[in-house]
Amino acid sequence: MVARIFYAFLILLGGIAYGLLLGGISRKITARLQNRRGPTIFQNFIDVWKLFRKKTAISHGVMFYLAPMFRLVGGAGTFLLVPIVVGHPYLSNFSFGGDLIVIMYFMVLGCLGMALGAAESGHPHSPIAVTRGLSLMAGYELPFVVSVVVLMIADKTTTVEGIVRAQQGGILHWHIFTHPFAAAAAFISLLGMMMSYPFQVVMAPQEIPIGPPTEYSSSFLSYMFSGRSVFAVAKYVLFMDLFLGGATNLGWAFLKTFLIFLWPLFITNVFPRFKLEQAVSFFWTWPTLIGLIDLIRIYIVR
Amino acid sequence: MELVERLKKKFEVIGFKKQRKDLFIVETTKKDLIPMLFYLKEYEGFRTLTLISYVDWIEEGKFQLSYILWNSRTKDNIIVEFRLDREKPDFETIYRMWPQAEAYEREIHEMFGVNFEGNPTQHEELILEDWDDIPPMRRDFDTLKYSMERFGERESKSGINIRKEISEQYDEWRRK
Amino acid sequence: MVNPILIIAITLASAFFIGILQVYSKLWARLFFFLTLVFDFFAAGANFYGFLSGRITEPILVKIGGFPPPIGINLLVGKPEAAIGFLIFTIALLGAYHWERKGFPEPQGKIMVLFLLLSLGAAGITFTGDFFNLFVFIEITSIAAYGLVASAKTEKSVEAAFKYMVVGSISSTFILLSVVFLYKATGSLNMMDIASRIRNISLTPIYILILLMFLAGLLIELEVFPINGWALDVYQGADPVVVAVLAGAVVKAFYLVFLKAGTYLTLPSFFTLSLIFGGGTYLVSQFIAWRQKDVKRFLGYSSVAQLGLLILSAGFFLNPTLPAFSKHLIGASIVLFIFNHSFAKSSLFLLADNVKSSQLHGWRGILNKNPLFKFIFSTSVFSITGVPPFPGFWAKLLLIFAIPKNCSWVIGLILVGALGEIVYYYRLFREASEGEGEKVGTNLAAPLTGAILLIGAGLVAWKMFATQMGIMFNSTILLLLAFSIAIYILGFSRILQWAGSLAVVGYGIYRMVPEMGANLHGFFLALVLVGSALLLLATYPTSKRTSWTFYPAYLVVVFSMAGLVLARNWLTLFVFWELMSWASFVLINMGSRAKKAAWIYAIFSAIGAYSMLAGIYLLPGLSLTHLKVAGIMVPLLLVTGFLVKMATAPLHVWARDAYGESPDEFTPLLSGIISKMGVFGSLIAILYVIGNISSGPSFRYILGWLGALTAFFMTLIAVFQDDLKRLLAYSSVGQVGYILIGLAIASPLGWNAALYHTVNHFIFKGLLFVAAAGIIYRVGTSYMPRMGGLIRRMPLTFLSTLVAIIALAGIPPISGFAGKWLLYSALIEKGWIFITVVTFLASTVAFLYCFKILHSVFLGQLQEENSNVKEVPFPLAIVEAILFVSLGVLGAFPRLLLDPINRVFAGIPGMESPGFHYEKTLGVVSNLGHWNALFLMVFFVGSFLLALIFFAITSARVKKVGQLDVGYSGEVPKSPEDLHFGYGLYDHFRKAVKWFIYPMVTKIWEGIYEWISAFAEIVRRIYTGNVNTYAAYVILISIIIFYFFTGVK
Amino acid sequence: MAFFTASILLILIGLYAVLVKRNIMKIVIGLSLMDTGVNLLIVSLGFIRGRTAPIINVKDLLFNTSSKVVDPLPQALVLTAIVIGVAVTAVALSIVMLMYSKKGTLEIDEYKELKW
Amino acid sequence: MDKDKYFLNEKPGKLTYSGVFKRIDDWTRARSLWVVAYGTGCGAIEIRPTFTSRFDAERLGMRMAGTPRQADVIIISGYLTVKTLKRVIRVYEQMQSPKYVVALGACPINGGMYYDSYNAINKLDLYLPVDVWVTGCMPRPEAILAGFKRLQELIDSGRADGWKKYIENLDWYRENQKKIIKNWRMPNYNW
Repeated sequence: MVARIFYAFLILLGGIAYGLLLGGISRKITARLQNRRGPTIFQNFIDVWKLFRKKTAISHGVMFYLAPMFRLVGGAGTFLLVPIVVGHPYLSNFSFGGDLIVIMYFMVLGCLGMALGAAESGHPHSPIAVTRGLSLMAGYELPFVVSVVVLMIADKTTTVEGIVRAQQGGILHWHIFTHPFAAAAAFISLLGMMMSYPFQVVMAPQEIPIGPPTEYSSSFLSYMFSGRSVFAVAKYVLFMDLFLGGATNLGWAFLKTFLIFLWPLFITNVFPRFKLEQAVSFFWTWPTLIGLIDLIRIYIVR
Repeated sequence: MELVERLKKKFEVIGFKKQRKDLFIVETTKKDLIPMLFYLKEYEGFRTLTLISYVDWIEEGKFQLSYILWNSRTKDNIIVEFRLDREKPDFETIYRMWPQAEAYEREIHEMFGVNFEGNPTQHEELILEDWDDIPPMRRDFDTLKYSMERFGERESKSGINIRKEISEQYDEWRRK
Repeated sequence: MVNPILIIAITLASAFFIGILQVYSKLWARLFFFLTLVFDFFAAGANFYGFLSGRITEPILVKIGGFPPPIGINLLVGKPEAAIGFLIFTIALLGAYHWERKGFPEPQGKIMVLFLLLSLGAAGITFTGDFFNLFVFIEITSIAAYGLVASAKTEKSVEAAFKYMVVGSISSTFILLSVVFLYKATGSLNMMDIASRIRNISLTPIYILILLMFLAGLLIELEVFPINGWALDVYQGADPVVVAVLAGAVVKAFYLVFLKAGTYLTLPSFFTLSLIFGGGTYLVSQFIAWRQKDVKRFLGYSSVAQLGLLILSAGFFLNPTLPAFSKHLIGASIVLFIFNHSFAKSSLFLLADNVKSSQLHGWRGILNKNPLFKFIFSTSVFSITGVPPFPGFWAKLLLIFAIPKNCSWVIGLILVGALGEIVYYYRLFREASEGEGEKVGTNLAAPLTGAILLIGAGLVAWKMFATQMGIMFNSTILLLLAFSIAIYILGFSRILQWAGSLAVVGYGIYRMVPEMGANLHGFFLALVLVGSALLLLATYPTSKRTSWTFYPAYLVVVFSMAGLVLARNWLTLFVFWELMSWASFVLINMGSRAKKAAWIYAIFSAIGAYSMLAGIYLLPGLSLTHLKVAGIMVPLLLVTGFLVKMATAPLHVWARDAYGESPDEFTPLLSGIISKMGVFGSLIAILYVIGNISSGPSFRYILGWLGALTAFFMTLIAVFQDDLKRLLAYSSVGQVGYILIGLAIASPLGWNAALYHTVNHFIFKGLLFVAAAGIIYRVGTSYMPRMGGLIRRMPLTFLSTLVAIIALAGIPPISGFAGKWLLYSALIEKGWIFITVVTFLASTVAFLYCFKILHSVFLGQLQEENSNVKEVPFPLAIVEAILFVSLGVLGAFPRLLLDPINRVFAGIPGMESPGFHYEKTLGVVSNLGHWNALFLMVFFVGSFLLALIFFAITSARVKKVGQLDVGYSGEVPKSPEDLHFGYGLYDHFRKAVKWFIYPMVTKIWEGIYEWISAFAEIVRRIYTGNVNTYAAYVILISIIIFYFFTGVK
Repeated sequence: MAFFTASILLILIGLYAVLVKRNIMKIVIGLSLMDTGVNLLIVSLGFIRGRTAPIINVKDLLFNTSSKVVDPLPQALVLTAIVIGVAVTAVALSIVMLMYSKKGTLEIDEYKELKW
Repeated sequence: MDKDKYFLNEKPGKLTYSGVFKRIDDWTRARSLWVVAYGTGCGAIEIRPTFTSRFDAERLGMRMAGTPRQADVIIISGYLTVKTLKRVIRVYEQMQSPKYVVALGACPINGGMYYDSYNAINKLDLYLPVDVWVTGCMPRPEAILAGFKRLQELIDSGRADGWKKYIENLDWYRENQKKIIKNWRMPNYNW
């Protein structure tokens, strides 16, 4: 057990590092797309270190103080509940802790904690952004749930391991090919989850400059940064497990998550922004309808 | 020409000038100004107050207030102006006639010190915060002197290390 | 035994004597008047007591002039006659006493004479055994009544008297004609004689016409629709005392004649006639009263309706095909109805006499200023509308269960009518308890007597009939209920009442421990008692605003719930259900702005209760076992009843205001436990009834959809509430939707989920409402945008609310997730995938309002006005602490609750295996997935602490800054209001979902209400007030009767 | 039969007045007429052609008088009924007086304060 | 309004600047400059091209921060009136240390073309500790970038210590500030 915890800790550090690196890569790619040089791909490490080592910080209260921890633990917990390599003694992480339902609810914990901390700061932008974020979540959750239910029903299991096992035996067994519509719905909702650009209403730089963490500074912010990075990685890994057949070793895992990471990145750089109500309406119509195709198919075939 | 005739019939018109085809300047007295504005608004169709402008005739000891009106139908402008005693610049507000006048009057009050009787907000700060001198746009206000006294002056000696200078000042202040 | 002729003779003589005496001394005349009435009262009472005690066994036969019955006039007094006679003189005495207190109307002497004549006439009508004599007494009564009605000498009373006279004359003409023709046909006037002769006569149409004429005359006097315009005018126009005697006593005498006519004159169409006219009158009158603005006329409508019901029961009572037991029940029901209506209605009319204005708005708020008035009024209204344990309830119950199954549509009619009654009576209740009224007169002795008699009669009826109906009461529960009422005595000190209530509940728990076993009943009993004890602790009376009756009513609710879950019999369940509903109505009505809410609650409670009653009536047996029923009707009716309490869409309309406006101390119970009674009911309905019908699975699927839609829409609407309690109300309704889904799945996993969520929902929603009560008490408002930043003042409340919210949202380490996990597992296992999607979405939307509660109340800027609030009162804080600790413990160790639930279901066939098992590493393992609660808790807490410690050690100096030290574009904020974002939190989201939150269901219900009242308004216009019209109706209806029922075609 | 028809006719006339007439006095008269008609009907019911009035001396009791007189009971009844009718009419008239003193009119349409 | 109730009324303590990670800290601070977006004068328009594709300040690791709490650098972009100065002081004090001030143009140095204006200040360093001056009227983005490069050098070598000076000499700065801001109407120190 101790070894397992130790490895989990290492994997978590790796996940954070990978998340920060991906953030740097995305900044670099964005810069190149905009015909700039952009920062180095390690820029996020520099930022996190700088923030972490700032000399002063301010706090607005207990919840404000604890929120970054919530954020980090929420992200890390989600990351550790999703198996990276199914069946591997360490790389399957703590996936015995719960199935997909657990993961889906655990994902909210970090957001909720951060929302509370941000709200306690008393800055009006924070609750505006949080309410937007929660509304957006209500939006993208519908297509995601539709596709997840499709997988659960199709594979007759609610565990991530079970879903990964059901996809073994060749690339055409991946759910992205067996249930293309559900996968499409899920990948569109991934755009909302990653807050990539058409759905970037939370940190909308034009109105509420950086959204919820308006009052956060210094080391608090570095915690949040790390939490957000690992949370993003957790989502990529989850999508890999659900739709791309999981991974048999770390190499595949890096490759597949990197591919998934590219999808919202390319969307985000070429789109303008929806208003919130447009975003929610969009999620509740098009991707949901696409996902429903597979849902109805499952319902009939079953 | 008809307009000025009509005005002359009703009010005291000191001076009249047709600046452009569509721009008239009428000078009147303090007493007749508001009735004239009212008349222009209600009967001549100058329904829009474009601006309230201001000139400081320090030599004459007078302020001049100009009300610029616009007739949206005929596209005519009219400037109604009058002179005010510089020593006792008290006048009345017209914001009940044109609500937008409130802000103009507030600015004139701040910059020139004219007191518009009845304007509810003229004592609130518009641009200047905590101004304690005579109103800065009056011509007898010496802005350079004020700036020197207040903000100091940096001797432009090229090659001087500014940082050093500042630290010298720290020391000087500490010694005090 | 007192000779009945003495009553009549002495009254008559005294009437003459008073006529002379009053010329000389009013005082003596009055004394004499009362002496006579008291004598009559005791004489009639002695007879009645004789019959009751069995000392008199045979009917008393009085031969007048010594002639034997067929030849001479005789009086025949049996048990019913004695009862009605006693009733008449009781009411008369009460009325006269009321007059005496209030000041006798002028001219005193004449009115006394008329009053004596009226009562003696009514007694004569009751006692006589001779048809012509009957006619004479009717005329005496009528003439006295005309005079008395006119005696108020107002324009209205005179007008009413005239109308009464014209119609009354037509009626007596009918009666006289038919009596004479009857004599012509049979050669006798004696009732018994005619009854025996009539059997030998062939029923020719002419003969039937004669009988019908008699019946028509009686029906006019019995005020059936639509020939009752005169009666309503009299009720509205005359002196209330006269009206009380007319409605309470005289009409009952006529009703007795009606019964006799049905018995003696063998009329083939009697049943049909009484059904049509009784039922029609009942139904129509209950609805046309809806928009009546004049209280006295409104009471008149109610009287007419009650008479209609009596006529209807008479039809069944005299139906020879009825089994003996049913006949017995109907007889009892008629007695109870008569008693109930006489006293309740007389009380109400006499109460109305104390109020200056007879208009509805004149009654506004008078209950709040006059406690005794309120007591009498509520008792009477409860009794008339059939609230247990008052006689009206038992009467209705007996009647319904006596009606044979082939006439079940009559049940529908009765229940629909009763619903209409609820609507307008509680509208009066609402009007009378809203706002601050004025003081009313204090002549309340007579109505008070009536009210006390009603309560007594109710208890007697309970004792007499409950066991006959198969209703079984747990004696402990009865004892506890008695204690609950007794708590009222401690009302001089609220704290004492609170402590006493706690003691009573504690005693209840102590006594009930053996019942709390591992079965369904025991499980819910434990939930009810322990939960109520906790919530009761939180009702700690912090101020005087708690009403004197709060604790008695609270305890009645608690113990009726205990009785409900212990019931092994549908009818017992129903009785306690009603008790619970109406006691909670009383509690809701205590909220200062809850009057409308209470009204709507009453209506919906009635809808639920009546539909449940109809369902129980249609069940083949009453015991709580598997029952075979055919068709969908029974389960539908039963489940509707339970769904109302669960506030499932589309029956949720009452919930928002009832939860939002009821007293803050009561709302936790309403949401936490009372709504769970609906869960209990639905569970047993699904278990015992729906499981056995052929369309059960599809029925359950529909229930599942109902639950899912409720969860989704209520959650969505909750997001946009700005009132704390209303938000929690919608949330509560939505959460109960999840439970309904679990119940509907009816797999072991589903039911485990449902029961788990039931307990859990009690914990977190009880906690939230308790916290809300504390916050509202401290802050003084429930409007959330005016709060904010309270975390700085109420850390404990914040912490417990936070934990409760996490449980509500179902986020893992806290216990709320268990219910969610079980539910989704059950849904996916069952394959109800669309419901799964909707449910998932609903729970996601729930995050929105979860954040809203936390943010608007606790986070953000602390407002200037709230800067001095304190933590919630100590008892509330204790309750909060207990509840949130239990949430945390259950979060780590869900087996603490899952194991008992498994044992509950272990005894049910098909449910033995819970559908999941436990493993060491995987935790709870179902067929589909797994979830390790303890690991998640340890993992979360551990890593959280680790991160926190690391942060605290390494991070830079953290400065706790002031409230307004925020980056605000370089500005210095002027006040907290500038920065707090509390109003319109989700306006952007509202734009996205505006199609979903249109209050369609509310609009539909309102539309139904409006349409019915509008239609009733049109029907009401037939009472034009023109006496010609009234006479024409009489003639028309008579002709219709003659045409259709004589058999001539 | 003539009595019978006439009495029915009287009742119907009375009824007509009650149903149609707008004047209160006429309605009261109609009621009176109905009353009279009913009384007449009762008497006519007891009447048997060819018999005498049922006024019986003591000596008549010796003979079989019951076959010689008309049915006495309806006549007894009608006496009561007449008395009652008079009483009703008296009360009616006093009510009408009251009504007139209140509103000063006998038009029935004026007395529609109580309705609906 | 009750200031003590709503604002932290406390002077900041002195900050030491040492530790085992000092070298790494300076290195990262130099390469991760977040700029609070506060345009005070005509220079505000020069910031945009500096940060967008043409001149791309992001390659130096700089980016805009939406709130002073997260920013490292405040750019005084041009003339500063008394009224604006008040806000700038609050923004500066709300930034978390270490923090740097970059002044653009002639106006902050000696008033520039507004040398005789009745409300534009002449010497910014009396009121805020300026780390880097970029002269010109206005300096072009190239110049601004050069200024930032200079700032990076200063930070990297540990010489950009205006934030320490400010706290050490807070009383002196405050006196100067209060000399021209007649009615302070702010907390004693803006947290």
